[in-house]
Amino acid sequence: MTLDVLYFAWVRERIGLPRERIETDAATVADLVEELRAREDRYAAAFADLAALRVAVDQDLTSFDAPLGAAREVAFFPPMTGG
Amino acid sequence: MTLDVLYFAWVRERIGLPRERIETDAATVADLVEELRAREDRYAAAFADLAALRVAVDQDLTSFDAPLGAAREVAFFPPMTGG
Amino acid sequence: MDVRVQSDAFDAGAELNAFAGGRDDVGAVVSFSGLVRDDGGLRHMEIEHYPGMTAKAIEGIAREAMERWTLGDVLVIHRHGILRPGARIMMVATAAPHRAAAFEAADFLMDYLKSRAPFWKKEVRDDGADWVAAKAADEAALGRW
Amino acid sequence: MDVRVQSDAFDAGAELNAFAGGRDDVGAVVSFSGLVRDDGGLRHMEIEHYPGMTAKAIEGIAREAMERWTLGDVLVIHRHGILRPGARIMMVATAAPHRAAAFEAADFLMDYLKSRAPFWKKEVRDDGADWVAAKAADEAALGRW
Repeated sequence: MTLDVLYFAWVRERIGLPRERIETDAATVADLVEELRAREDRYAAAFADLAALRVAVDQDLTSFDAPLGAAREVAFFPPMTGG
Repeated sequence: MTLDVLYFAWVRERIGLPRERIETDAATVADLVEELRAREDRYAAAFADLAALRVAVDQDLTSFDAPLGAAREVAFFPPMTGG
Repeated sequence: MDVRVQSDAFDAGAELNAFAGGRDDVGAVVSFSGLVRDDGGLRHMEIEHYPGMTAKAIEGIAREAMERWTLGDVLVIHRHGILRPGARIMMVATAAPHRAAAFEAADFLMDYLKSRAPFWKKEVRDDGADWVAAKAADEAALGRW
Repeated sequence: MDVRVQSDAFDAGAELNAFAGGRDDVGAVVSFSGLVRDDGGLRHMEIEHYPGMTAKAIEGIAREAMERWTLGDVLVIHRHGILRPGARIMMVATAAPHRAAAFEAADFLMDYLKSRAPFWKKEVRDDGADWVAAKAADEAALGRW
């Protein structure tokens, strides 16, 4: 399937781009992370510690074991610091 | 001694005046209340239930067993309802 | 610290802007406004106070808040006299480096103002007038602090 | 319910007056403002957000507050972009018949906005820039509700 993958804050800076469109057969967020990690060092560095990351699928916060199903957009970012 | 005695809210309405100057030898607030109660029915009515009243001596909240000492002003009123 | 007791109306928005304006050492400002609420048939509210004691009592409460929490500033404005439904009775504002202090201090100020500042509210309705009774919960709330 | 996410500055005082104005069914209005605090050497703050998700996430949080407490209204304004020390980052306001609900709902909104709305703060200092780290206490605060 085709996914828009978005990166924010230091995840965006570490990977070096804010979004990209990818083709993937990943079944879960964790599978997608494995694919991304395998690509290049900068991805491996960004995804080194999942405890320091949060993920949203189709703009809803979820967990790394969530299924991707028919997702269109997955976003990775550090814990939020609004307010 | 000479005391200014002030009444607020329904205590003022029940007694029928906002303040008066009195001569008293009362040693404590409770003694003063006894003197006032003995004056007239409207005072007895206003001071019928001390649990429903609060007292300030020289503009500081205190208790009914507080000594009057060299007090100049005693105020009686219901529990406050500001804010 | 700014404490005002007055019969005149005030502009809460302008007060909020002035209170927090022009300083960069606070990260959090909390304001509370108390308004005259009409739950049916209220003509107006009359607020009586004890002129000699009111400002002094509020200043004592505000000083206590400044001692308990790290605050940049405290503002209290409380009206007395006749107030129509929808009118602003009072406001408090707290400014602090951090959010929790601003919230807690504002909550503390309100608990103490309600039960320890010498104001009494009378509701004047079409069918009569009644002094607002203090709630046991308001007195009990002081135990939180 | 009014939720706005914007880069433009806003007038918190005018918002507070408009929010509470012209209604007589609320007795309590609480506002919180978050400001850029300079604890030394801060040039500015950059706030990044997730445009597609931000308003939706905040609306979800505001709706939850409206369900949990008896509220007349909720306002949330949150800026993104570059903000100088002293600038207002965001505000929430809650209006309720009663005081406790207005305070609790504002506190709840802030706890959830801080940890569940997709904003990230970067502090740009004379000697470099750092993303603000989330605090364990902020996440833990959600357990209060």
